[in-house]
Formats: sequence, structure tokens, C-alpha cells
Amino acid sequence: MMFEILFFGLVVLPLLGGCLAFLWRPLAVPANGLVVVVQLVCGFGLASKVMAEGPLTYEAGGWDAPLGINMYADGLTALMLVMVAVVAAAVVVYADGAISLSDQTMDDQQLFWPINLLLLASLNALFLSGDIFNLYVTLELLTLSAVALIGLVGKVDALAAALRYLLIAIAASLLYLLGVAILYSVYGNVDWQLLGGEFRPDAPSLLAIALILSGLLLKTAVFPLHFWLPAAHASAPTPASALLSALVLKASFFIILRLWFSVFPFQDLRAAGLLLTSLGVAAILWGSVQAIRQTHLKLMVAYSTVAQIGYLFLVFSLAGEPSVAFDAWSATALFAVSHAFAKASVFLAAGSLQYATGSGEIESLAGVAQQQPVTTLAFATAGVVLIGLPPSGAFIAKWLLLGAAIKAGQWPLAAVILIGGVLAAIYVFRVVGLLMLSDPPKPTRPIPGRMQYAALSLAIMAATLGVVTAPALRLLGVDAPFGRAADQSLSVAEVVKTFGSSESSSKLWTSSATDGISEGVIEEASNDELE
Amino acid sequence: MNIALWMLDLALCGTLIWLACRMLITADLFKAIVLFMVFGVVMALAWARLDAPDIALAEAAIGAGLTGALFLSTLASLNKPVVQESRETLSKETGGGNG
Amino acid sequence: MTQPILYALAGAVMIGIGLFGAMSCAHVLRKMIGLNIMGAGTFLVLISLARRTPGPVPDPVPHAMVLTGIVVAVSATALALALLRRYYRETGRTQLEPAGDQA
Amino acid sequence: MGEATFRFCSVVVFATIVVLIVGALGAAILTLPTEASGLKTVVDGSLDRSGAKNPVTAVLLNFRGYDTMLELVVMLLAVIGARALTRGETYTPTGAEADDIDPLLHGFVRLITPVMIVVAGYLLWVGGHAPGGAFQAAAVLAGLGVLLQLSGFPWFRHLYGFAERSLLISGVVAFLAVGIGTMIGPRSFLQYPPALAKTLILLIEAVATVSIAAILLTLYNSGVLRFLEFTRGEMIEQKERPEGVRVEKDPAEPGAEASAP
Repeated sequence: MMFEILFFGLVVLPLLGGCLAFLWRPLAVPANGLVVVVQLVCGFGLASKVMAEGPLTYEAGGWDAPLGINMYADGLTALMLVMVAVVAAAVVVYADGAISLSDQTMDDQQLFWPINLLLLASLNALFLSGDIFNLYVTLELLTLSAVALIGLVGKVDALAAALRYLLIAIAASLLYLLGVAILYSVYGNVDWQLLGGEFRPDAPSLLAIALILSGLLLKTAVFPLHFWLPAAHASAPTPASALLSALVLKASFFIILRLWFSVFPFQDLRAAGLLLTSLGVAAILWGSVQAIRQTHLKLMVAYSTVAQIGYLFLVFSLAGEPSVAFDAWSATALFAVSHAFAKASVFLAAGSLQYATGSGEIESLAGVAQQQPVTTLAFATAGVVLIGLPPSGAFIAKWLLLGAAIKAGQWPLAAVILIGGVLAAIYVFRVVGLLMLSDPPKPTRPIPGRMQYAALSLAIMAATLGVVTAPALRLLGVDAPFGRAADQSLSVAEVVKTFGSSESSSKLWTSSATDGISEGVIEEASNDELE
Repeated sequence: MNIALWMLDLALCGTLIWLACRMLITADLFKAIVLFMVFGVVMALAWARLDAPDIALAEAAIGAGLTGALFLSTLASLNKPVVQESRETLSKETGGGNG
Repeated sequence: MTQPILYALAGAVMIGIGLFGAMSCAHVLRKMIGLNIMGAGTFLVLISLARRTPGPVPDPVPHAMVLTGIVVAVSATALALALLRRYYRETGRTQLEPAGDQA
Repeated sequence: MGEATFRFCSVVVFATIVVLIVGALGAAILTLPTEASGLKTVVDGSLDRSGAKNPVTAVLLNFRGYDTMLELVVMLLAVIGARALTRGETYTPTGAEADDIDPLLHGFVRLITPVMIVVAGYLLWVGGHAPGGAFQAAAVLAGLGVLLQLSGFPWFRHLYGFAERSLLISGVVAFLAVGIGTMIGPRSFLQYPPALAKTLILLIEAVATVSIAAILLTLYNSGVLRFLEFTRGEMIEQKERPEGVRVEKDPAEPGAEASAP
């Protein structure tokens, strides 16, 4: 019954809001505000519900799998939904400011609002889905909304990037669908939990794994399939860039993570896991080096995304070692959330700086800090998270990954994690250093406060995510693919000890939950006040 | 097994593959789109052979008809020169994107 | 070889042809034709494998999936073509630059 | 490396990928058992409670109705996306006035219009127990719309604005409304009471038919006026957009140099 209300708030309401926002323009902004607040409440509500009662299922349509479509929520799902809710709240506040700046109220700018709501609905539906064909539909939904958002600008480079992204995404979806078709013809159902119970590593199943993975890897833009990403993410309107980098990429990665550990026999796929991890390593190194070489701010941030996506793929070889599997897996989920907050914040701040200076070039940012202290602070704080300094969530995640790599004897991975941090420091501090220069700066255009503080609040949340690590890890332990291993895992126990004992962690959890909600309310209030 | 039906199935499959190749090879995009619409009709026959009448109807209407119409109207708009500047050289390549 | 397997193999070949076309053709319109062929091949594999039922009536679930897939395909095609038209209007080009790392 | 060499190499790489995929797919298909019934028995077992006698309709609108609803959202998104891109282009009036219409064509259209509407209605109705349903009916209706446009009925172009947008979203909204209706009470989203299932399915399908037809027509429309010009051999000068309308309106977009290599 409870899940029903959450499903309504997370999927039905955003869909309805999207339709109404498209129908009648005056409804667009209030609908977005309402959905964002409801999402925050439902996201944290689902997390506490999952934490208290374990995984939840819901039959959409009232027919149990395999006939119907099951919705499923465990700790990982709940964490992802919280991630969507928080990032979306900040982006909506920011977008309201950004759209108010555009000198004309043309419809195509206003179309951001309905598309945004449909994008959020498809993200929530994707994370909740327990059915691999339903996942295909939500993936398509996500792709079309992302492409529509990129294309909103109507500038040449954005159009080319959107077109390329769409072509690649269609091919990727078809590869995924082909894999689903094969799995259905072998097992006669498309529910991933049922599939996980009966999976056999025979030839058709292995081919299906290969097809599904190649489709999803294309969508996740892991090196060397990242070629479409930088132009698409850099040329999109800034709120869209933030959504794409922070959330949309995580969606296809979430499916990989889910299928790999809950359906595919990953212990028998060590070679494939090693391959995925090497792609991740290459992504970290290549993306970081490219980010250092960029002269355009948003392109630099986009290449940073290419690099950070790489960290998510280290888990596939680390999890081959059972003793560190849970550490690596939960660290990866945590890293995804941390990166979502930080990257959304960096993109929002970069967009503001670009508007303020009137140029997207990094060189033109010299000395902007004096006039744009809040945005500079947001950029610097979120940049520090990208590097992985404490007490950010990225620090804990990298620390867990590092420990896992050392314990598993995979030293090269440990080295890569450290090198990636150093490279990130180079590209972040290059920009921050320029911003802080005391040159007599050229005048900048004023930025609305809601744009500045949306970026800053996300950055602060990213930077302090480490404080709520213990509850987050406990949440992830709910129905984790390795059993309820949270308490058995040494490193995680250590983290829990460091950042709050297990008795106080639940207290910590509830307080963090209310923090998140009140934050949303504040953002909503600032949203209202400006109308 | 009925030999005639087997021959029909083989012919359908062969035609589909042949049409798919032709569409990508033929230099004239207009011809390629017409072939695409024919391909949709043959697909509808294949669906009927596979006892999928619902899909046969949908394919004939949406797959062949509407997608084909979309392609044709797009091709038409691509054959119009861009007004702002003379880009004759570029608009010529709309005629054939050799496979 | 049975009738469903024949069609499934034809579908596999069509997937290959479509994918090759989508990757190697330069004109975006032809890439879209390739992707549509690939989609048709995928649907053919799905439906022919659903025809392996013993009786005269096939498994209806893949049929519903393919109906969904056809509609999704036409939506994606329409959006891609709208993008292409706009791209052409802005640039006069019908091909995308090869994507590479920007240095 | 020369351009030709590069092209040759990439074609070789593509061909290798494709041959690998097709080969593996063919091999996998050949190893599958030649008989499998999938979910057919499960569907047959629940068919009498689904409100539809056609198993495909039962799956599409009842067992997996949630998928179908999301699919309508996919179509809606394509419309919104295409609309954002073609704004200012699609609905520029061209010279097709009422007097332009060929009287013979006019008569034909008058004749065929009711026939196509009846066919669409029949397909919609018959979908409950035989092949047919909302998508097929909608495709027929959309075909009728295309015909009306091509034959130059000018009033068709005036269906734009609030009314049109309501048509576009009505399919999704009908699904959502029924879903919310079933959620109030002990049932879950889109879980029809067996006694009402047939009525609700028909209701959703009827609304969805009109909505899908409108969506398909709008999707087709994003280039139709140019198509008209093309087929008539006219070269009507494209109305030039006022300069600067689309330029520099988003503060946060990167400059044109953003993606320059």
C-alpha cells in the first residue's frame, strides 16, 4: 500500500505534471516545483521504508511476474531515487533562474519544463523497474527526453551533438532489445529476478549478455564508446547538461550493475569483468588528460565526466574477489551518487560563469571570483569532491575502492585511483586558480541568486556526503547482491565506526533525511518567491 | 511440410534481405525510400506468415506507410536549398550518400 | 530447420545489414534507414522465436512487445528526422562530422 | 593516413563487428530448442479475466498495460522534441487555398473520409477479440489526416494550439486517469476490476486511438508543407526567420566554438 503512494509520487505524478505542463504553460513551473518536492519526500520515504522493512515489490497492473510487470525497490534503488530527487530539485531551481534570463519567452525555452518532468518520470520508472523489457521502454523514454533537451538550444553544435547521440542511442537500444529478445526466447520471461534464479551460462545467454552490455556501455559512454558524450553534454543548455551528466548516464550504468550482479553469473565472467574494468581504467586516464587539455569550460567538465564514469567500472574486476565484493559494489553506488551531486553542481556553476563572463573559454574566467564569490565557491567545492578529498562521499568511495583493490591484490587499480585524483586536481585547480586571480577583473553580468545557491547547495551536499556514509552503506546493504553483507564487510564496518556507531547511525540517518527534505523546502520556497 | 509454403517463406526472406541491401547500396535516396516502403509491405507478409496479424496491420500502416512518408517529406525538405547562403555544393550531396 | 528458425536467421542477417548501413553510410537519412532495417530484423527475431509454440497459436507476449517496439521506432525516427531537417536548415549539411576527441 | 585508407579501414572494422554479431546470433538461434511456448500458457490461463479475447490486446492493455502507457509517453516526447525543433517552420502558411483543390480529388476525399473513419472504428472495436486495436486504428486515422492535408484542406492547419495539445496528451492522460482510479481503493495501478475490464480497455483504446492519430500526424507534419512544395515543383522561398531569434537566448550555452576541434 505504501509503495503504491510512492509509485504515484515518483512516476504517475511526474508524468501527469509533464502532460499538464505541455498543455498549459502557466502550469509548467508550479508543476515542476510540486513534482520536485514530492519526489524528495517520496525518495527519502522509500529509503526509510526499505531500510525498515527490506526490499519492496509492487505489481503494476496487478499481475505478478512473469505475466505482469513487477516494480522492485531495494537499497540501491532507494539510493538512486534519492540521488534523482536531490539533483532534480537543484536543477529545477537553477533552470527557473536560467530561463528567466533568456531575453525572449519563446515556447521552445518553455518546453524545457514538460520535457524535464517526463525525464524525471522516466528516470524514476527506470530505477524502479523489475522487468528488462520495461527497462527498454524507459531507456528509450530517457533517450528521447535527453535528446529533446539537448536540441532545445537549436544551435548548430547542439543539433549535431543531439543527432549523433540519438543515432547512437537508437542502435544501442536495439542491441539491448536484441539481448532481451534472446533472453526471453531462452527463459520465457523478462523479470530480472526470475531470470536471475534460472540463469545458465549457455551460448545464447552469453550472447545476450554481450548484446545487452554493448548497448548499455554505448549509452553509459565508457571509453572508447564515449566519443558522442563531450559535445552532447557541453553544448546542451546548462540545466540539461547537469541532468545528463549527473543522472542519465547513471541510469544505464545502474542497469549494468543490476544485471551483472543479480542476473548474470558474474563469478564465471571474470574475463569480461576484467575487460570492463580496463575500459574504466582507460576512461579515467584518457578522460582526465583530455579534460586538462580543454580550453572550453563546459567541454572540460564533460571530459571530466568521461573520466569519472571510469571509476564506476572498477567494480567489475574487484567483485571477482568475494571478500571485497561488497566493499567495491557499495563504494561504486556511493561514488555514483557523489559524482551526481558534484558534477551537477560543477555544470551549473560553469553555466553561471559562462553567462556572467559572456564566454565559455576558460581563459576568460580570470579574476571572476571577486564578483561571483558564491558561484566560485560552488565550483571549487564541487571540484574538490571530483578530486576526492575528505569528507566528501567520493573520498569514502575511493577509499573503499582503494582498500578493495589492495586487498584483492589488484595494485594497478589502486595506482589508477590515485593518479586519477591527481589529474582531477590539475584540471580543477587550473580553473579555480584562474578564478581566484586578483587581476583587475572585467565586469561580469549579475546572476540570479537562485542559480548561484542551487549550485552551491548541491556542492555542499556533495562535499558533506561522507557524513551520512554509514546510513547510506546500511541502506545499500538491504538486499545487496552479496547477501546482507554490510555487517560482515570489514572496511564497511570500519567506515561505520569512523563516521558514527551503528546505534547512532539510525539517528544520523533520520536527521540527514529531514535535512534533505528541509533543503528541498527551502529551495521550493525560493522558487515560489520569485514567481 | 508443404513445399510450396517453404518456397514462399524462402522467397520472402530472400526478398527482405535483397531489399535491405538494395536500400543501402542504391545511389538515389528517393529510390532507397521507395524500396523501404516496399520492404515494409513485404515485412507485413512475413508477419502474416508468422501468424502475427496484429503486427502485420501495424507494420503495413506505421512501418511502411508512416515511416516512409516521414522519410519522403524529410528528403523533400533536404532537397530544397538553404536560403540564407548559397550552399550548392553541400545540397548536392543530399542526392546520394553512397553506402 | 523449421519455419521460425528460417525467419529468425533472416532477421539476424537483416540486423547485420542494417547495423552496417547505420555505421558506414554518411548521409543521416540513410543511417536512419539502416537503423530501421536493424529494428525490423530485431522484431523478426523476436516474433519468429515466439512462433515455436507447438499449436497453431503463437506466444502473444512478444507480439505486444514488438507492437511497442514499432511505435518506439517510429517515434525515434521522427525525432531524428526533425533534428536532421533543422540541422540541414542551419548548416546546409546532411552528414555529421566524424566525432573525435577534441583536443 | 589518407582519407581513403581511413574509410577503407573503418569499413573493414564495421564489417568485422557485423559479421561477428550475425554469426554469433545465427549460431545462438540454431542452438535454441525448436519448440518453446514462452508465456503462452500463462496468458491463456488468465485471458478470461483480462477483458479481451484477443491475447495480444490482453497483453498490451492489461497484463503489460504499464509498458503501453510509457510507450504513449515516448510518442508524446517525440512530438514535443520535434516541435521544439521545427517551430516557426512547420506551420508557415503556403499558397494552398481552398480554390487550389482539384475538384476530382475533393470528391474522392469526401468519399474516402467516412470510409476510413468507419474502418478505424471497426479496427478499434474488433481489437478486443480479433487482430486490430488502437495502434492500427490510429494509423488509419493518421493516414486519413495525411490525405486530407495532401489534398489541401486548409482548415486542417488551424487545429493548432490548446485543442491540439489536449489531443496529443489525451492518450497518456486517459491511461493515467484510469490508473489513478484503480489505485484509489484496494487495487494497484491499472489493475482493472474484472467486471469492468472490457469497458475500461475500450475506453482507453478509444481515447488512445484519437491521441495516437494526432501524434502520428503531428510527427509527419513536421515537414509536410515543404513536401507539398516539393511535389508541386514549386520553389516557394522559405520564409526567413528574423535574425537573432534563436541566437544567444540561453545564457548557459557554450559559444559556437564549443565543439570546434
